[in-house]
Order: sequence, then structure tokens, then C-alpha cells
Amino acid sequence: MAERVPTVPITIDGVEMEATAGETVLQCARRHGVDIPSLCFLEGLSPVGGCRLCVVEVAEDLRLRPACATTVTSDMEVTTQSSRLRSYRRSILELLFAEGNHVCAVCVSNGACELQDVAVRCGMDHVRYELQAPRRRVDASHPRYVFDPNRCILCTRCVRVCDEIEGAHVWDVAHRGHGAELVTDLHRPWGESTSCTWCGKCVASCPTGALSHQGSSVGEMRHTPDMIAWLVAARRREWTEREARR
Amino acid sequence: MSDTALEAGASASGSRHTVDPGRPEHPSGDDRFALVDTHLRRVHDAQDQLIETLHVAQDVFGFLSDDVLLYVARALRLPPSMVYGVATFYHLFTFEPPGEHTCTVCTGTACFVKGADDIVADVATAHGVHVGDTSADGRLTLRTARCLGSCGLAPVVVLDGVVHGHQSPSGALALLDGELGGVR
Amino acid sequence: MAAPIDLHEVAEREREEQFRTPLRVHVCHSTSCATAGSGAVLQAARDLAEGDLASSVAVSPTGCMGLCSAGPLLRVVERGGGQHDYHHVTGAAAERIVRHHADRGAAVPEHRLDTALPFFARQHRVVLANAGEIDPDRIESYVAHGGYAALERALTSMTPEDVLDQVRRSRLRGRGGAGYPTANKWALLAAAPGPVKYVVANGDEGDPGAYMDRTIMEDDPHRVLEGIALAAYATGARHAYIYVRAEYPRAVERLDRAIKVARRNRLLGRRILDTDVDLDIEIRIGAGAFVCGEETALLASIEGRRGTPRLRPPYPTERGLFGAPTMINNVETLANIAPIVANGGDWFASIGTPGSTGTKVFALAGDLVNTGLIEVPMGTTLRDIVEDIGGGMTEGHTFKAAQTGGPSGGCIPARYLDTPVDYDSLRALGSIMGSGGLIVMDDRTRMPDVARFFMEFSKDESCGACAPCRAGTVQMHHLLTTISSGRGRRRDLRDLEHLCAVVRDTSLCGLGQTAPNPVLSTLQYFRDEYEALIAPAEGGHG
Amino acid sequence: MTRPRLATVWLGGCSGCHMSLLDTDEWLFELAAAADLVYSPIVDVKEFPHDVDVCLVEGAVANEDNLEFARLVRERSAIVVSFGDCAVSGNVTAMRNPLGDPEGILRRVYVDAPDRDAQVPHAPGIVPLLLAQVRPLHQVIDVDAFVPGCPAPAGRIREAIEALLAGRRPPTTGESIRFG
Repeated sequence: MAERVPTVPITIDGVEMEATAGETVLQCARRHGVDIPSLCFLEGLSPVGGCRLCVVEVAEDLRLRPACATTVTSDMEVTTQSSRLRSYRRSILELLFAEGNHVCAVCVSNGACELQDVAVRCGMDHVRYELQAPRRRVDASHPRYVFDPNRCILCTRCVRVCDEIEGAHVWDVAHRGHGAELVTDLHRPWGESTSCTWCGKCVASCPTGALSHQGSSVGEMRHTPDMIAWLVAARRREWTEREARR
Repeated sequence: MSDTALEAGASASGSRHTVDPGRPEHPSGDDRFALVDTHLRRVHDAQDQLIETLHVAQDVFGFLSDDVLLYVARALRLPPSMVYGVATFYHLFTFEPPGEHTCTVCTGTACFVKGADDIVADVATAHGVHVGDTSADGRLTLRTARCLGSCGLAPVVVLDGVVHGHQSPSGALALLDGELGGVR
Repeated sequence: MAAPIDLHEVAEREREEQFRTPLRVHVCHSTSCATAGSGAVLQAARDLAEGDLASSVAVSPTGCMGLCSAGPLLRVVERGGGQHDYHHVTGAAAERIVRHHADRGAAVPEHRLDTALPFFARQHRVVLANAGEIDPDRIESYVAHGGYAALERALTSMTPEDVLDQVRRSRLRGRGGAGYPTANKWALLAAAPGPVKYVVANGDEGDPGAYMDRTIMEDDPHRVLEGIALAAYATGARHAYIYVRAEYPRAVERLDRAIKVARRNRLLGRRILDTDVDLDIEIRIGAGAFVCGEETALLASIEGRRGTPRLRPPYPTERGLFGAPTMINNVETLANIAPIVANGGDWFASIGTPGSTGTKVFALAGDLVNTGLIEVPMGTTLRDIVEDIGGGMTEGHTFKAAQTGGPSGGCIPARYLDTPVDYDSLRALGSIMGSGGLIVMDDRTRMPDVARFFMEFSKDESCGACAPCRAGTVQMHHLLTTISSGRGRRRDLRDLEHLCAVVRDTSLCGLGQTAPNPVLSTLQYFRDEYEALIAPAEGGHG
Repeated sequence: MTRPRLATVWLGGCSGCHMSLLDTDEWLFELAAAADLVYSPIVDVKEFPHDVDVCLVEGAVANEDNLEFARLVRERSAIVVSFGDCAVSGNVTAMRNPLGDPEGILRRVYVDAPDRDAQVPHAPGIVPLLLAQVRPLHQVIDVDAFVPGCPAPAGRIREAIEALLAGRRPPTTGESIRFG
């Protein structure tokens, strides 16, 4: 028999539902099959609310709230779809596409890319903004993995997974604003890193083609971000303890 | 008169502290690391002192080389990428040795309204140097600053730590000519 | 442990010292005047005071006298109370002026500054009461002007709740820009559980064109310390930080010295003034990042990390510095605390307007006759500030707009010159109070250029953690550059307005949320200038 | 009743989207019955005609000819459609943008790389000059609809043309707008 978890009533897009106390709006919505787009959020990692795609309207709150980091409260009324939210999400996606070189046609992740999928879901049929066409050096120095910063959207999943789960903190964000970029160690080639354990969790977590396996060709890369949540559960010994309680 | 942070690049030749026998000598044999050590000891190698330590290191060495960053990372037991991320986040840290002379043009609002952009453009053109860079001959580093708080004197130019108020493009160029001995 | 300072005795001694000579010469030695050459002025005056005029003249360097555009400034104070101010003083002029006063007991007409001018007469100094009066490096000077009396009174005869109550009655609002009621913040920290909590003074004045906080920290450092000590007492914090921009080394130096002196005199440290109250204050230096003015970014920076804001909630008063409850107050806010506790919250609330009490310090800059640092009661109209205090526009030009709030604020056109300057009126006009930068622009200014200037600032200062601010400011800057250059199309204007909404409503922190303000307010009031720049449609493409 | 006048244009792209159009196979007969194809790389017409109802434009705007032609298309067409990823987003054609100055690229390709006969082609009036940056079509002229894809799949093309000929917009949601 499962333990009883306290619940609170909330309304999402006019539908009343039971939320588990302490969970986020995003978690509750997804459990109930409500689609809120997101990119930086990854189950198992701490939320940073950086991509801003999951912003929702909460009744009696003037500000939009990131669903990934907003805890449910009793009788909360959440709107996840409105013409304003849709237009904002689309614009944010266009901004992301414009700031990198996201050429899907020649990308390792083409067809299996979270960024591409979200763009489809948000109705992005073209990008209105000026393409920044950055020229960032691809780092293929690692024997197993490749980093293409031109396809990076700075979601920081790799930074967090490396710090929070693997504990190596190989990755971090350097510089700031439009100059921000991911670096390994002191911005030396990844292959020379003395802190990297080759665990590959950063690659597994990546929502785009920025991190991939060596040798992947167009459309061949398959990321496995869901493994992170499993790993976290395992580290908390959730399974073994459940076994023990039986 | 030099009350701004712009002169912080200052004297590595300042008062030398004795090398702490408790710490291994830096492999390079550069005893300037002892000055960094003095600071580290005073703050008990506390990790939240990273920014202060970088300030000290930059004062001592003039800029932050990879070697110095790695030294600080090891001393504070922080991952190198974190130290690099912090150092590059803040404007005041620099990673290249500065030129012989440093010219900083304030581009705060008051200076902007009074034409600071023209000064920057003219100095950049005349000396063939981009903002944030050092000229090819290593003689001049051109920087901009976000308000030095001397708005009553706008527009303001700081040359080698000395503040000059009420500047114009031609005035700033003359100032540089005086200091650098003309454009070659 | 040394005995604590006897404030009464120190004040008495200092006042006696002030009457030792018939003349006292104050030389403004704040950053602006120092840059203009006050060092030579101070030296010339000191030479006299240490030479043949030793018995008649005493010299003291002081903080900002306000009229920075006319510096270096010098003030001669007579024993009888008479004051004579001089502008654009040089070393030679200083010698002439001081000698003339000493020999003839009369003022010199050259360099004379008329203090009946509206620039001085219209001001009301609370925060800057000591600037231009005291020597910032001498605690005695501060004590003689009533310094630390409020702290002594609070510690000996008031409960923490009493202190909080005075702040509540004062209705003081945060001077950092947003105007959140200070007492509410204090109450949250006071109520926060646990033995470890922090008070943080925000001296990361990043708004380009603003130097109020710098002046306060440099010219009256003990006032800031006293404010912090009172805040800590009221909220139960035993440790405080002052976060200062690295661009202000002189403020760091002065504060550092003030902390040491205060500690030696048992005004800080263990068992302050022999009570059972402890407080230590530590200075932390920034390294050049505007975003660190944002509370959570500032805390990250104090912890030695990248200054990126984080999600709120939890708010700093719940979970702040090193995970402990933390309250962040702006330096100017804290500089108001000692006067509030000394004179009572009701006294403070009687200044200004009901919604915005007290005074506000502004850094007045731009195309005005008089520029410098001013302090006026809240509710003073923009017109009074521009025309009276600022002395109007420079010869041959007319007022076009006043910019408040820097990169987070807006431009106010001539038709709103009669607006009282307070939090709510400025917000209603699409601007904000901000930290106190006030730039006045004349008819030569092109408003789309001003918007572009601020957007360039926001673009470069964006921390990059959230997508709309990081990438949106780049695109807005691009669109403004295109439009300013006359190549813009109607569609660009539409995209610009839409992006303003996206970035304002979806950005993670205040920097991004307010970055579109300069564009929105110039579009609101000066739309015709944008329209005029839109290129005529080409090839059916508009 | 007059039949709609349809045109297709090939700018800076690989013509893959036109190949994909041909992949609509037998539907091409239906198209031929429903509309007049008045201009296309697969039609022997030299000049872009007036009064075009719908024009599909493949390819990005990469050189001066592309730019001039795009403007002409806009002038003479009621509805202009960005056809395929290169027109919609610049795509592969725009991958030269990060490399900057086209002169440097030409030199690399025609001077540094070849083993013999190294020279940058220069024939004014014949070889069009490259633009400083490759641009998606909508940043150069107004575009009424977007049909992405690299290439745009045949089914998606058919769906779009059917909609346009019936006076509707091509789909702006769902899988029909997937890039790549």
C-alpha cells in the first residue's frame, strides 16, 4: 500500500485536479497530461527557471511564473495556454534560434531534438529576428564526446548534472549575457580535462545537438535525459528501501 | 589625482611579504604568489573569498593568467571551471597583460549625453585599437567604464589613473599624444 | 576590552576644537572636486593654517558640497556662524581667499558662490546633512554632529521593536529604486527564525550617471555604519556586509577605516557600548557587474559566485546569504535610519508626500547649467529641480526630457514637468524613481539614440542566465540601431514593441523586466521621432 | 473562370525542394489541371511574369541577383511563400555567415584550396556578387506563408499548395512546420 501523500486542489486551464503537496505546477500539469513546454527543466536536477518557456499565468498574480519552480498552493488557478503566453513562448524560441546556429538539416539531433520539438509545438514556422551567426569553436577533443557551442542554448542541464549528480563540476558558464558560453575547466579543450570522469551524463541530458557522441552523423544522436531522474531515485535508494519495507 | 579603480593594476613591486614557509613554493619560483598566499591565510582559505582573492591576484600580477587562476582554484579547493566562470563574469578582471598606457573613457549616461561615444571612436581610430584591447605595438589599452561617478565633469577620460574632465575628442587625442609621444 | 567611546565627551571636545580658531576652512574633497584639483586647494589652505595663520585658521577636508560642476568648492565658516562658499577654486585662489578673510574679516567677490541661489536654497538635506560639514575620516567630526547618538539611545533605552516601530512610522521606502516599504523588510527579518541572520548594505550603485551612494559612503561612512547597526539591532542580526562596487576604491577605504575606528570605540564588535548586543560588519567588493545590484545576484557575489540572480521565492528574508535569512537595504535607505531614530519616525514622515516620505538624493546631470548632487523633499516637482535647482538648460537650448531610473527607467517629456517626484507619480509616467540618477536632456538629443544607449547597457550587463533578457536585449539593440540609422522598416518597429513586452513579462529578474522601459517610455512620448526614422517602403516591403 | 497562376523560384539553395515538389508524383497531374505554372526552373520561361497569384521561393538570399529577383517576385506576386528551410531560415546556405566577409571565403575556396588554376571568379554582370550575409527571404521582402523543411517533404508541399490554391493559409501548426 502506497503511503498517503497530502494533496491540494488546484485548477489548471479550467480543469480541477489534485496536486501533490510540495510538487511544482509543471510536475502536476505533466502528471495530468497538460503540456507546458520547457527546455532547461530536467526532472532530477534543481530548477533554474532560465529558459522561461514554462511561464504560466497564476490568478491574482501580476507576474508570470515559471511552472518548473512554482510550488502548488491550495486553490491555485493556473493558465498554461493563452494567446499572450503562446506569443511569448514563440518569441523566446525565435530568440534562441536566432542566437545560435541551429541548422536542423545538418544536426546530429535532427528529428530527436527537444528544441526542434518545442518549436513545432509552439508554432514557430519562421524566425523574425536577426540571425546572430556566432562563430564558436567546436570542441571535438574528447575521445568520446563532442561539444558544439553553436547549438547550445545555455539551459545549463550539463552544468547541473555534472555538479549535482556526478559531483565533478567539469562544466560551468563563463562570461555573461550574449557572450555567455559553456566551458570545461579553465576553458581548455575538453579532451585535456583533468576533472572529467567520462560519465556522459552531460551528453545524456542535452536537449539539443550541442553535446553528442563522437561519430554521430546527421539525425543519429539519441539523448537519454530521462535517465537522470532514475539515477537520482536510485541514489536516494528509493527502490531498495521500498523493498525493505515490504 | 587617482581615486579610481582604474589604477588597480598597480604595483607588484609594493611591499614584499616574506614567503610563508608553511606553503610550498610555487613551482614557477615566482615569489609574487606569496602575496596571494598572505591574503589566503588571512581569510582562512574561505571559498566565499574567491572574488577578493582574484582582486588580490590581479593587483599582484596585473592580469589573471591560467596559471594564477589554477593556483587560486587549488588553494580554495574550487573546480577550475567555477573559478574561470566567476573571473570572466566580472568586467574588472582581465586575462591579458595591459598595454604600457591605459586610457579609459567613461560611457555613463552623463558622459554619453556629452559625446563620450565620439571620444571612444576617435581614440580607437587614431590608435588602431578596439575597445577592451591593446594596440598592436602594446603601447595603449583602450577601455570604457560604466560611470565613474564624476558626472559633473562629463565627459571624463582617465589616462593611466589620472582623471581628466570636460574632454573632447581632440582634447583626448592631444592628451594621449602628450603621454605616448604622438601617433606613429 | 577597551572602554566604549563616551559620545558626549567626544562631541564636547570636538565642538570646543571648532571654536579654537575664528575661521574654519572646509575644502570639498569628494571625488568630483578631487578630480577637479581640490588637492592643491587643500594643500594651499593647510600651508596657511600651519604657517602664519595658525592661530586664526583651521582646515578640514569635507565631503560633497553638491555643486560638482563648479568644483573645486571651498567654504569659509566664521566663528559667529557666517558661511561663505567659493567655486572653481585653485591653490592660488584659496590662499588669496583665506588670507583676505583672516586679514579683513570679509568675503572676496571673485569665485564667490551665492548660497541664496535656488540650487542651495531649494534643497533639504537629511541624508547629506553632514556632507560638506564633517571630515569623513574623523569619527569625532561625525559624533560632534550628533553621530551615534541614535545608536546609543536605541541600545540603552529602546527595544528592537521600538526601533522597528519608528521606521514603520517613518514610512521610509527603499531608496534602491523599487520603493518597497523598509519596515516590512525589517519585520520579515526580525520574524525569521534561527540564530544566524544577516543585514546587507547594497552599495553596488551601478546605474550609469548616479553617484549618490558613492558620496554617502565616501563622505559620511559612519552614518552608513550606524544605520546598519540600528537595522541589525532591530532585526536581531549579528553580522552584516557592505557590498561596494570595485569602481569605488575610495568608498571602500573610508568604510574600512570607519569600521576599524568604530570597532576600537566599541560601536561595533562584541558588546557594543557595553550592552549585550554584538555586531560585526564586513566589506565585500564587487568586480564590475551592474546585475549585482539585484538582491539575489548581490548575495551570490558576496558568496564568491557568478552574480546571476536566482528564482524567488524563496525570498532572501527566508533564505539568503549562506542559506540564512538576509535583508538587503540600499546605502541611502540605511543613511536615513539614524536621523529617523534620533528625531522620530513622525518627523521623517512629515517631510515629502504621504506616499513617499522623506527626501531623495539625486545625481543631477546632463545639459543643465548646474549639475551635481542634490537632496530634495519627495514630491518636489521636476520643474523645480530642472529650472530652479538646475538653473535651467544651457544657453540657447530648451528642455526635452528628463531621464530617471537609468537603464530601468524612462524619459519624461516637458508636458509632465509639473509632476511631483515620488515613487508613484514616476511609475504612472512609465519611469521609476530608480536609485537617483536624473539626466536632463535638451532639444539636441535624439530619443531613439537614448533608448539605444540604455539598451546597449542592458545588453552588456545582462547576466545571460535567462533567455529573453540575454537574447532579447541583443535583438532590441539591433532593432534600435537599425531604426536609429534610418534603415528601419515599419515591421522593425512592430517587432521592437513586441519584444519589449516579451522581455518585460518573461525575464527572470528585475534587470530584464525593466530593460525595455527606456524604449517603451520614449515610444510613448516621442513616437514621432521613431516614425520619422522609418524608411519609406521599398519594393512593396514595409 | 481563369485558373490561378502559380510560379516557383530557385534562389540560393540546392534545388532539393524542387526535387521534393516533383516527388508529389501523380498529384502533379492534378496540379497541372488546377493551376497554370507560369514560371519555374522546370518550365522554359525566361522572364518572371506579371500577375502571379502564388509564388513558391526556394533558397536563401545569398547574392545580388537573388536580392534583385526576390524584389521582382514580390512586386509581381500576390502571395509569396518561403519554400523550404533555406528560404525560411537561411539554413545550409547561411552557414557561411559565421565565417564573415565573403571575400575571405572565396579566397579560401578558389585560391587556397585548389591545386591548380587558383583564382577568384570575377565576371561583372555574369557572376553575381555575394552579399555580406546570407539572409532568409522574409528579411528581404514581405513573405505571406512559410513551408519549412530540408527539403520540404512532398506531402507538406502538396498540402500547402492545395491550401493556397483554395485561398487558405498553409498550416502554421503541427508537424507541417518542423525544420530539418
